[in-house]
Amino acid sequence: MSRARFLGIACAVFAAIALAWLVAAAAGVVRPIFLPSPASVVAQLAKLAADGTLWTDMGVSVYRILIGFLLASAMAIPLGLLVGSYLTWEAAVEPLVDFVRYMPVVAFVPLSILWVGTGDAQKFLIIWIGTFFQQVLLVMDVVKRVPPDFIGLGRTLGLSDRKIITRIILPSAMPGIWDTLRITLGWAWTWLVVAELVAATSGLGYRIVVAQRFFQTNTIFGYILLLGVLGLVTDQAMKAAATHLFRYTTRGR
Amino acid sequence: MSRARFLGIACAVFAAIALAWLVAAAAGVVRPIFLPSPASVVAQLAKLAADGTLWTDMGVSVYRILIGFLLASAMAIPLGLLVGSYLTWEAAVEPLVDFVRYMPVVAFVPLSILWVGTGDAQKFLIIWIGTFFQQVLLVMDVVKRVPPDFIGLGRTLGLSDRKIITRIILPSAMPGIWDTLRITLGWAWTWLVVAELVAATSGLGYRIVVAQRFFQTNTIFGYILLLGVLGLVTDQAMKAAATHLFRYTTRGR
Amino acid sequence: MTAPASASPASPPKLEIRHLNKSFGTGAQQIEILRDINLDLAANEFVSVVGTSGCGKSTLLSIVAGLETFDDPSGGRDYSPVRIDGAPVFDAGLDRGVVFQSYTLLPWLTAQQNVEFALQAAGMEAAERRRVAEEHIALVKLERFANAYPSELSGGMKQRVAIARALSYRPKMLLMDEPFGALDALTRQQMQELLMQVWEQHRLTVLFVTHDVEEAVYLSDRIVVMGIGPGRVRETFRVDLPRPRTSEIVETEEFLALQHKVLKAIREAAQRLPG
Amino acid sequence: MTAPASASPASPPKLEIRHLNKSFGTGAQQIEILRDINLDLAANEFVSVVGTSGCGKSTLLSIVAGLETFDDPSGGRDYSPVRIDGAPVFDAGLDRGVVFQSYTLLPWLTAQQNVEFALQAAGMEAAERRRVAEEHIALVKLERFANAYPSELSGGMKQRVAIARALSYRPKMLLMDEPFGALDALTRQQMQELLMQVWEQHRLTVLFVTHDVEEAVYLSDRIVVMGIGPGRVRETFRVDLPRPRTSEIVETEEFLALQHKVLKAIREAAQRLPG
Amino acid sequence: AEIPAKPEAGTLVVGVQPWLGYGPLHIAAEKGLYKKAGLSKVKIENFVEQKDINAAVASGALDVAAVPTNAALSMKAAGLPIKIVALLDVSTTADAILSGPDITSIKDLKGKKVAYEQGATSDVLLQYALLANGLSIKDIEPVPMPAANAGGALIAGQVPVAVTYEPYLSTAMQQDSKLKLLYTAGVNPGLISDVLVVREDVLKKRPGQILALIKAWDAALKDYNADVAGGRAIIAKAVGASVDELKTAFDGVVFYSMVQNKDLLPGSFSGKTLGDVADASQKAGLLEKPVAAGDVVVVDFVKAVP
Ligand SMILES: Nc1ncnc2c1ncn2[C@@H]1O[C@H](COP(=O)(O)OP(=O)(O)OP(=O)(O)O)[C@@H](O)[C@H]1O
Ligand SMILES: Nc1ncnc2c1ncn2[C@@H]1O[C@H](COP(=O)(O)OP(=O)(O)OP(=O)(O)O)[C@@H](O)[C@H]1O
Ligand SMILES: [Mg+2]
Ligand SMILES: [Mg+2]
Repeated sequence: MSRARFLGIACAVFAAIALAWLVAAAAGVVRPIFLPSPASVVAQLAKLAADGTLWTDMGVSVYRILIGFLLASAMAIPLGLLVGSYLTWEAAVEPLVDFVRYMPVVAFVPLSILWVGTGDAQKFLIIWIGTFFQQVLLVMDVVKRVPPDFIGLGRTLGLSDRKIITRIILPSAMPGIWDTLRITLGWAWTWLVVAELVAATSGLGYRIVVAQRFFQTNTIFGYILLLGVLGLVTDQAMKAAATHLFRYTTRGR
Repeated sequence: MSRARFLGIACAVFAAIALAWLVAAAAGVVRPIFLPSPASVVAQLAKLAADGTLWTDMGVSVYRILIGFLLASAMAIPLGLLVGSYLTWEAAVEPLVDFVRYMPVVAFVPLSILWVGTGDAQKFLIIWIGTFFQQVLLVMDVVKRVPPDFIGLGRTLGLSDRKIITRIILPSAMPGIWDTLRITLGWAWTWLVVAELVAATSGLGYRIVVAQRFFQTNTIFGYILLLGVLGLVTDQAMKAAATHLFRYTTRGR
Repeated sequence: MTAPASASPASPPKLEIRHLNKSFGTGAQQIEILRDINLDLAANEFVSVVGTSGCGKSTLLSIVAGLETFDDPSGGRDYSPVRIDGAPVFDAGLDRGVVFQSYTLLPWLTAQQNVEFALQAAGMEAAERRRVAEEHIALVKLERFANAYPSELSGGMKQRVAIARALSYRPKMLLMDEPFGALDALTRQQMQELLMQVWEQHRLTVLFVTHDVEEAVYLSDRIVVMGIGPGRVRETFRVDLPRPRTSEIVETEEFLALQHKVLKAIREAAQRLPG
Repeated sequence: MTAPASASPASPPKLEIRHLNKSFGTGAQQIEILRDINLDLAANEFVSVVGTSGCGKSTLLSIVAGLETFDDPSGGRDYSPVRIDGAPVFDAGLDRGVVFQSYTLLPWLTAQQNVEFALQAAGMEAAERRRVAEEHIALVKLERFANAYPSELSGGMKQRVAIARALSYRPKMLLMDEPFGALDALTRQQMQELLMQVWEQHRLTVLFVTHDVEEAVYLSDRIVVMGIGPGRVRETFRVDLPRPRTSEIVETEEFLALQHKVLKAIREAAQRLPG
Repeated sequence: AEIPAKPEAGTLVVGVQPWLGYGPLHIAAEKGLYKKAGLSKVKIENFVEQKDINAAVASGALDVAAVPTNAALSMKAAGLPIKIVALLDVSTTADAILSGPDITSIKDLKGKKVAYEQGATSDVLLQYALLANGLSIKDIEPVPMPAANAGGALIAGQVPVAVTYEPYLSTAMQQDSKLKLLYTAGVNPGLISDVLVVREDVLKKRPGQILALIKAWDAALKDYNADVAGGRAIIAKAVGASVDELKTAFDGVVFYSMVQNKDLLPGSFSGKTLGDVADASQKAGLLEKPVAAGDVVVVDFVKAVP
């Protein structure tokens, strides 16, 4: 299928949904407080964009996500590599990670305030808690799928364990790790909203929560859609990067 | 590494953490309201178990998770198979799923009430929203990793597209799908807590939220640990099931 | 010095390949792999393709199998350079059994189940399936490993399971890509005999890729020598040795002469300048 | 009728295998694969292992390579049935170059980079690495494909890259599992010559698994025939043909006689009852 | 219209948050007072967040909800079809600004971090207190967070001031004896109060049920006054705490009987309190336009209680 056809289908689906929304709102089947009209949502977004709120919110949230997510990834990838490569590490870390990752992130909110206060560090922490443990497991699973033959090759070349990890396991697992990052980045956005429930005065999540309190349904919808679009863009960008970075996999028969 | 050694290391790690907790609590470095002593947590759990609260909460929560998660999985696996197998399906579904999965689950809570009321259905829905979209993507990624040679084999045997999906792609992707289920089950528990914020009168998440309100830190800790243990047990059970179900993969060299 | 590639046999061809071209990649990165391949196989003919490594034998076989696309300069929707019984080929199908160079066994099925899988696809009933699968597993001498998973088999054993599978459902046409590559001399000879036997009994048409010229001469009615840069049919040899052939034939004057001729042709085809 | 498997050569053995046993699985599912293998290789000796498919050749090679475990009834921690230069072997290492039956190329590196990868592991400098890699890529006739990824290479080409890699860093010992299995006759002959040349120049010790008896006779100082059920050394043949050997030798009386003897031994070893 | 004395058949669904002031609703359930009032089935649904109650009322999942007065006004302003039918309770010291020893007056808040829940009663109280002292929200550094977390942030020393309500006030003060109430809702009784809101269509179709509900409230209040200890135990259990934890909290809340309602609801509540709340809410940005008392208060029901 050509790139154009793919895009065409995707756009058609989005257009159909937008149309359904337009019709539903116009027909008044749902109260505007729950389903505002597209026009009012767009108007509200335009207003927030004009007075700068939108950009501040977006800037702040992107910053928080970025730091929290990068911290989590920077720790999860090496740990996942170790846990996936050595049984000793797996025994020490994997059950613990399993144990922690089932604990509800929401329950950590009060604790996070206690540990790191109410500043941005607390937001990083919540995003970190929400993604790090899942990432470790996902990276571990990817690493375990590295063909044993590749590792055998490294061993016959007398590579040290460290080199086997950095020069064979890591590159071999890289496409899978990239997928993991792409997928967990999506959740980071959800945790952002949880994090911004506390002690935030700006940010996309904060604005949504406040708008919910104040019945500003058009703001809620506008921001939720904005999040969707941001996500879609990052996702497609990461996918495009993957086909570029991991060219060698796609050329295969 | 032997099974016994693995277990030994894992247990040692848990024991070390428990010990650190014991010492920290005894030394009084942290206020008990933020870090209750192990004894008080155990006592509180015992109390809640004795008066039946614990069992009701657990029963209710497990029921909600089970239904919500099974619904999500039952829908995500077939859809993920289609999306991973056909480019047309991918074009129609994948960008939409990407779009939706970035939307914060927390923001859907009021909408979920509007759509399905305040009963258990609403809890199922929140859990569903939190897991379904992620599952579709994960299953899709797994399906795309099915070796093209296997599909080629199916084609040379003149299998219909449907049969190729059910008889070749599905079994080949099954170990990966099983991993996906195991990993997403972990998140379902987090969404449970979010879901039980609304109109619940029992459930582990509900109890944690109520306990937070009254700084009953020992209940919070007890329940969080309980969630961790429940998660650990399901995880290890699913792993054991996998080594049994997918024997053929482990026998390889 | 070259016999026409599409030496038309008496009966109408089972397989026709006409002006087949194939390249990989696009734009500046495009590499031409096959150029203007023309080849006919009569029904029940056994044709081997030989040629230096990388000349496009596997690619050719994949295209005939319907697993790989071909270049389509005409752009017509129902044009295919490959025809079977006169009908253009666009996709793979049960009419052509395939043994790949890299033996593709489904790892979640045992050896026996891998064969049964194909039989089921061919619409055979459960009891019958079992019987036929057992029979073919026995033909490739793997009775003791019927219930082993592919990961528990050696390279040669996997290849034999793939052979058993391809033979079991009796496709009218067999496409084999170095099927005996991983077999020791003894097993290879047994498998060759098995193939001959099935081929004669069931009047199969076989397109056979091999790098073993002795094997090619021993088995074939015709041998196609491919050259490189891009892959082209360079020469075709008719093998007029009497059938049934026994292992003694290998040492006859005639056999050795032909073998040398083919070898020489391969060498020459490989040494031509690309382009 | 059997020459002692561990015919002790004059010089102290480079490789010693003593009472090697190997089984897969545990408990009731346990299958014995290798039983009491004893084998010595002198320095610069070229020994081929032949035997019917599934007799345990690849397993034996993997154990010598240090990639597969062995059964250890003594339970001693520093006991190993395999010794190199007198030192027990527990793990793989740069001293043994390996070419696997299934050519293991790293898919994210080009052909050239795959060779350079090994050279880097051997501690060679960047510029030198590049030169040596290019040289070896040329030796296996893949100059034009130096920058192609494995997924863009044919089966035989991948195998040649693996050969180039194993030769490039001059391990003292080469372990090769059907390295020429996917090559056409011409390329195979070129590769054999290349191997001979490197072997003679660098005084390598080679343990070579093949299913081609002609190849075994042509290349080896000694041929070990393995039998099945479980895998055992059944017979050993010393190849006393003069060196350097040229392709004409293949047709000499002596050569053919030995080839027949080995083939017969394989056949007999394969037909013995299991156990 | 005539309000039937006998309630209509069917379940009445009441939404509440875990607030002490709604205690009598729980007592009525525990003691079977709804049955006595003729209501065959009353279902009390617990919510944690006001926004979820809004959604539930709008979607019809709730018939009735007990909510803070400011929330009732916001609901109305947002277009939810609801009416206030009774005044349930007033918070005196149960909503307060809590601080450490170094802050002695509201004026000291200037430039300080203040933790409070935006859009909730705490917001109203804070705005009111700041305005009354010549300050505005711009003079402080807001640290918005759910009321449940605000006390914790204060104890942990992350903020010097927190605005919150019971039971968080009591729990926080139990944990840290240096904390004190800087400013309480008692300065303007009614500012922080709770009302019973009913969906308009329920008012039309099932007025009898609403009447019975407030009768049951009255009966529960009598029961509470007769046995305060027993009543508090029921309430404590309903909000998920122990009586000990709530001891001081109960002292900060005043429950209103229907007799008091007959006087207050048409009188000072409609006349003054509602206006004050609307004012403070509007200043806090919780309310975009004022709501006229006549539009939202319905006094017929409290009047119909014998
Ligand atoms: N992981 C495993 N589990 C169980 N059995 C195994 C496993 N790996 C190999 N085997 C068995 O070990 C035996 C020897 O295998 P091996 O690959 O060494 O044979 P081989 O001599 O190299 O055969 P070939 O010439 O076909 O490559 C076979 O019978 C095979 O079934
Ligand atoms: N996906 C691909 N992208 C680019 N080039 C490819 C790709 N697949 C194959 N080629 C090239 O096509 C040519 C023919 O490959 P093919 O596998 O058909 O050769 P072959 O004749 O089967 O060789 P062998 O005997 O070694 O198996 C090779 O030069 C190879 O490099
Ligand atoms: Mg090929
Ligand atoms: Mg082998």
